[in-house]
Amino acid sequence: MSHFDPVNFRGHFEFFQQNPDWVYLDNAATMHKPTAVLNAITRFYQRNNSNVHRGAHTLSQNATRAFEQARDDIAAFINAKDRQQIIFCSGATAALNQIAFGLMHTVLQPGDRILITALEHHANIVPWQLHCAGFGVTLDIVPLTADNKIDQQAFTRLLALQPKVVSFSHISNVLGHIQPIAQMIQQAKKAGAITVVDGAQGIVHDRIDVQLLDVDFYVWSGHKLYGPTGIGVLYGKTELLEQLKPIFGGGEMISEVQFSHSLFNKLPFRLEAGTPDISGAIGLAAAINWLQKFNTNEIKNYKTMLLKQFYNGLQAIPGLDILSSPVHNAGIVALNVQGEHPADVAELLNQQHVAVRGGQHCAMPFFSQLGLAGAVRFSFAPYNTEVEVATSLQALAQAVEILTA
Amino acid sequence: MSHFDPVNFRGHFEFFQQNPDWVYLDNAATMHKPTAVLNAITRFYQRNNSNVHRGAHTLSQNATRAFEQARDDIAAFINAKDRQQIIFCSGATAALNQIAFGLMHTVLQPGDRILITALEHHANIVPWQLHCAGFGVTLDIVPLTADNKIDQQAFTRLLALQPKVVSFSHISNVLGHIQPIAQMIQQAKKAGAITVVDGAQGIVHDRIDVQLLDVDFYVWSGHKLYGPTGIGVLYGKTELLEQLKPIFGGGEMISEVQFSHSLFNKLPFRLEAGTPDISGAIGLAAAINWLQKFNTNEIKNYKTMLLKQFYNGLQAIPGLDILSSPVHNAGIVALNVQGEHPADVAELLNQQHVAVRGGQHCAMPFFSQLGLAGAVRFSFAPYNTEVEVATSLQALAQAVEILTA
Amino acid sequence: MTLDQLLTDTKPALSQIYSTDLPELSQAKDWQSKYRVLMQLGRKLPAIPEKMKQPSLLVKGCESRAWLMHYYNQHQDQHFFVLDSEARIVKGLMAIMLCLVNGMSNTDLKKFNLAQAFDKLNLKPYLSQSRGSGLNAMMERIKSCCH
Amino acid sequence: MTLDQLLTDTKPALSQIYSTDLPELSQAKDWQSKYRVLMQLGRKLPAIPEKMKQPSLLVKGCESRAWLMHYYNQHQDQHFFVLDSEARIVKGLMAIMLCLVNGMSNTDLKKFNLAQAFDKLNLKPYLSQSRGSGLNAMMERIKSCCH
Ligand SMILES: Cc1ncc(COP(=O)(O)O)c(C=O)c1O
Ligand SMILES: Cc1ncc(COP(=O)(O)O)c(C=O)c1O
Repeated sequence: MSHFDPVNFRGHFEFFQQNPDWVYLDNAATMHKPTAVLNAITRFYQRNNSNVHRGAHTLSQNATRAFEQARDDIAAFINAKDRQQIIFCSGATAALNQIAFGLMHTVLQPGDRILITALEHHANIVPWQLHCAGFGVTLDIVPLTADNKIDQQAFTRLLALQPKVVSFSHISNVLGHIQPIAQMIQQAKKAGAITVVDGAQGIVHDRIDVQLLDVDFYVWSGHKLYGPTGIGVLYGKTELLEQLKPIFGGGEMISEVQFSHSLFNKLPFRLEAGTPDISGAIGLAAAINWLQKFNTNEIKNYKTMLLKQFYNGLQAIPGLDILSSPVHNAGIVALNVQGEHPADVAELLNQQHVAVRGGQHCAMPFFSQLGLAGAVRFSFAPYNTEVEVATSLQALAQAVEILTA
Repeated sequence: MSHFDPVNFRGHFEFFQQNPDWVYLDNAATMHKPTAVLNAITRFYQRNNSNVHRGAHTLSQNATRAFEQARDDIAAFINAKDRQQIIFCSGATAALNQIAFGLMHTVLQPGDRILITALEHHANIVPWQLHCAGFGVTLDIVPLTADNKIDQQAFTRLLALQPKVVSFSHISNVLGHIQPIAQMIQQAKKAGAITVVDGAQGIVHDRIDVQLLDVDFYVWSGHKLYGPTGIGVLYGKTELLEQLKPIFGGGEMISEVQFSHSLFNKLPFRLEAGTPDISGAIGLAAAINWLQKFNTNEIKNYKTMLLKQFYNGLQAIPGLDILSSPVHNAGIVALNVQGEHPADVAELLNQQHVAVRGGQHCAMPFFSQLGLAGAVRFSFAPYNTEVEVATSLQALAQAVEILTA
Repeated sequence: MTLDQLLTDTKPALSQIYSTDLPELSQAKDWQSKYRVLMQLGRKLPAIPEKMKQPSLLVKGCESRAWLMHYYNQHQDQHFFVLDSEARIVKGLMAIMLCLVNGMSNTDLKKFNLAQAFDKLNLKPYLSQSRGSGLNAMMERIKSCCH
Repeated sequence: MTLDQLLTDTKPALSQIYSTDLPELSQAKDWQSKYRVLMQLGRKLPAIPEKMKQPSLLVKGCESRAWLMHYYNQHQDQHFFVLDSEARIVKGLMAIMLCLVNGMSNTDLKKFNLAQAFDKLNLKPYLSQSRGSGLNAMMERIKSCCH
């Protein structure tokens, strides 16, 4: 493993060569893909393309091997005990829906409670409403403290209501705050709850050890982790995966189909109906294998440095409301220009070719509580540079000037 | 549009250059991808990669434009009246599950009936069992005639039971038989049923005009139509799409999220929760745009010619049970060597580098009825050649010789 | 405040925008000046009072919230609109749009093509560059007022 | 027919396969001859009578159906198996597998590595080339008989 070299790292992304005049700080929405990923996808289609699992010929077996190798790689990446605990799905949203739907039909009963936090992405709110709330399950919400952290005292209090499921994000996609998930998982388990962690942002920031965390479910999307769109991972404890009612029925996920009834296949197949996104899984594994060539801590230190530079720069810009705390932050800064709509700020940055998002970032309930129209979100990745941070600060200063002129 | 030239057509597929000693006749499982598709995917990631819809910056708008252009291209391809009738999902299996789940929660009531046929793929059986049958909806099955065609008299008879939904495949993935869908749709509509067509094989064979067919839902998978894995299309009539309860909740599909409840967004977004498979949609549109450079009828004629050559060759091989009829056939031949297991036959073909499938092809109920362990399936595509047909016939003759020695 | 009053206040604002701001916009040299004009221009449109911003008036499809009110004068076959947006730049762009369609007959509004109109005025970049979706959503809503 | 009888019939078949067919297999020149040997070899294993093929004996994960019966001799710490498959080639491959593991002690069976064993006998191609999944499923099932 070589020393982390930001220039070398950035060189893996053709996107920046194609868009030299842009500063991309929308990494929490989706990340760019290194050449290794694009090559893996193309190579799969050119050499090994075939449908998987359904046996028969060597080409299909080669495709199956490549696909199942992707599962092994991902299992190793998060230290899953067993490869069958890695369920491929189309993304974090699909994974959370599978969990909500799957538990509702087996584990949850009308009258049960589910606990989430006030900082969740819609993907960790709406599935519970859609599949559970309508059937008599109550959704409790952990409120936030004044500095936009999850209120841990309230968390403890709400756990006393004995929720059957506790679901929260590892890292907030709005604020970048890293939640104390190890501790929260322990507490929730002690209260007897099934723990679900939305790792869409978390997996990008740090190495995850699902056995160490002892978490029941951990999910994420490939496209936010240098991988292709259309693929995601649902990790679960075997005994719980086996309790999920599949949300999709179809080929491969059943071992026997009769018109009167069908028998489900074993894991992981019972939760992977239909032809999976074979090239997506292979692309995601390629991303993970590529990423592991770099030292995680060095990457984190580099991102911390960029973040510090950005926060320092913000001090010099008047009239900002900064929502994100700089400590325990994974590299996301949400802010507002006082009295201005975030969409206007984002647009003025866009004019200067700084790509950020202004809005509610799929976290409407959070912003409703704060009474805010949203925020402008700067999200950093290890391929960003100090020069880009400086450019974005200048652009923000310019935007503020225009708005307040 | 140029005259269909098989050599030129095959030249678009790098796979064959990479695998010169293989004859790929497993096209009903998945198809190979022309260079145009692989280039479109790579180009998207290198130039336009960004998340879609969530507004903000120009890069995101470019990605959104490319993604929505894919929707337009697909709408035009099947002559959908309105672009919002094209819902992207992860494949035919996902689409059929969305329909079954979505109707069950709004249109279907316990006591209602659903009509499918005895020739369906598991993807058109299990979703109805999973989402409907358990809730008191009855699944009726149209039986087959002695020559493995859908029994149209029985169809008429079962329509008299007034099913709320009638769902059948356009083309059988086992036998290749083209169903008289225009007529079946008309009949089902007259009986007051919602019509669902599983077009996974149909869309590959012929141009579809959903308005002409007047079908309520038509679904397919991208990977069987020269496109990438992980993407599929759910076409529906607007008023029916609006009646589907979304199977996935999450970002973009809601217009307002509160902890107490959420409001769904309008079509197509309400049925597309989470980050869609952006590159998948773009890849599929590239496949369709590429395909339209060739004349559909010429392609069909060429495939018919290959099929005829194959059927003629089969005459010379002793001891075969041919399940597929050569008329109204889209280029799939299912057969057995008398007294032999299809897996053995497929394996001996595989030894000779002829890639076919032996088994039940996700149509267990069909084979149970016939009392067969399965069949060997040869499925042809326009990139196959006369030489390949000859090779596969020789290989089959050799397999028979070994088995019956 | 009533819809009537808002309509009355909007009219002169729109004609001023049309005669003064649009030319200024096309003469602006750098993007900074252009955006300053846009934002001023948004300010000229009277705001819809908070109390009148019924949920049903909300136009979906914009990252920022926007509202549209409509009045059709049957005798003279003319459509009139009042709109507002939380975001100043969006409101500026919507104001431009509004000065092109306000008072149109049903037939004209039906066949109005926003992209073409912006193109003619050399404003196309504003449409395609950004906020496309919000503006388009507003345009769709305006068109849905036709019969 | 009882399991006992089947076990009794299987034993000599397996030793014959081991001593006669395996060498023949490795000497076969072309794939045709190899597959002829494989299929013959499958025939040598006694079939499980239809009546005894309980659903619980079915091994999932093969395109063709296969069945496994198991007997553990506690006193001598030995695992014994009887198996059958609809497909002749698969049955042949499974017969080879069986002659390697039949009669193994619990400890030996636990640590048995099919891929390595096939590799030693120059049979690896049969494992990786084809039917991998079916064979592996059978091996998994066999291993699950360990305690
Ligand atoms: C007729 C038919 N329906 C449905 C499917 C399921 O398609 P997918 O596995 O891509 O979801 C297939 C393909 O296997 C098919 O042939
Ligand atoms: C914290 C969090 N959860 C869930 C999601 C949903 O991911 P996807 O849209 O890829 O399904 C996102 C991304 O938008 C996210 O940031």
